[in-house]
Amino acid sequence: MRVTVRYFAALRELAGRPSEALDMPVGATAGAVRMALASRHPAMAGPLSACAVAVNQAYSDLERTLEDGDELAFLPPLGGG
Amino acid sequence: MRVTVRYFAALRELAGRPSEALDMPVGATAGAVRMALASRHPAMAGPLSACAVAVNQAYSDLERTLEDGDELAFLPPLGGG
Amino acid sequence: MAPIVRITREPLDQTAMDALETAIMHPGAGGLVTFEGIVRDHARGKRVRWLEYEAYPEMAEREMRVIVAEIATRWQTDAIAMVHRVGRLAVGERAVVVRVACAHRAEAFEACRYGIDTLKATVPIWKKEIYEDGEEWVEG
Amino acid sequence: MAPIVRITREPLDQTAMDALETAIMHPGAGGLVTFEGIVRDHARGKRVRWLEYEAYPEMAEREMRVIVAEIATRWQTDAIAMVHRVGRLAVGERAVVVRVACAHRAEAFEACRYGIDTLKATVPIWKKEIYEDGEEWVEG
Repeated sequence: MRVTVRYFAALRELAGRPSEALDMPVGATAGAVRMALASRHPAMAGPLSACAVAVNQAYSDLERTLEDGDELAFLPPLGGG
Repeated sequence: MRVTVRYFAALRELAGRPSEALDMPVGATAGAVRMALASRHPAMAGPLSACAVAVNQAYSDLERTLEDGDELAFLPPLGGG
Repeated sequence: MAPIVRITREPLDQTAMDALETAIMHPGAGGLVTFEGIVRDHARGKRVRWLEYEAYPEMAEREMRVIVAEIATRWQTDAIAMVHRVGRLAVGERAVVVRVACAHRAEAFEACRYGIDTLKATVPIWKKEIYEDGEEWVEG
Repeated sequence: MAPIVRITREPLDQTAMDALETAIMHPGAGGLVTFEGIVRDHARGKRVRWLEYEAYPEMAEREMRVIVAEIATRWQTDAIAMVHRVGRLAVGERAVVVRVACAHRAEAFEACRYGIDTLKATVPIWKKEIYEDGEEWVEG
């Protein structure tokens, strides 16, 4: 299955792009995506561990089982306001 | 000695004027002025008992000894804001 | 930049509000909290036609300066505007504005809240509500 | 009258502020509390040249709507505007505005404070500070 990861702030700068698509095995969790990203972009491994997880534009967690077409984001510490 | 009493809100309407001058004995207190007003304007007696006291545009109390030329006001319950 | 303290008969319209903000803002201010008290169409279960506010103007401005000085001491800011209108006010008009700018938002909220709460408790201003069938000087 | 929730690149100037107020005010509103977050000239002991705010826009507006719904439930008002700017912001510009009108002032203060505090904690927006000698994504 295919999921989309969107990047923001420091992660977007590390990735050098606003989003990327990943092929993941059926039943993969958000945590598995995080591991895949950390191995694909080693500089992201540290920042990713400080990120909250969003799936389909709502807060979720690393145990969340994904479905084909899901949109993920790892959210660095917020700075709004 | 002579003091000036300024009236506001319901007291001003009861007095029918914004201020009046009173001749008081030397050493009179703000409480003595209040009694003098209550006897001069009987309809004010009740409202006056619910009023705070100001002397020379600052909060004071009924025990305050007055001086010639002082400005008094009896302040009905406030309604600002 | 000095704090603004004022009893006024002039409407507190957008132009007046903008001028207050311009007057108190400074480059170190990160949080600006504003309270605006607006004339409501109902009070005590009655329909309000208009309000009349009356002040003891010299003492009112003096008490407002006491509040501003207390805010300056407790929250370390001079960026304060406190303006109360008097005269006849229509429903929807601003009766009172308290604006406080601080470096951070927590202080600005606390200082603004302290400002309006204390104004209501200590500043000699009175309010008469004019209803369809009468009128009354009201507390609060 | 619906609450206003918006992520925008447009400046939050006086005209925009006036429009927000007009949009949320209603004749039963007696107290209007506004928080304005302004870009400061210093942060972390450094001189700030400008800021860049970035949002996850769809999720940010969604989380803002969650906050507005919570305010509507707890403080019984729909008269809420919550707007956050993104893009490049100069010192002195408004980054965020939260306005809440209620019948009485206590609720308006509490609801506005809850709004900005929760926005900072849950709405996915990031801030980069650009200094004379570098730049940094900063928390808070």
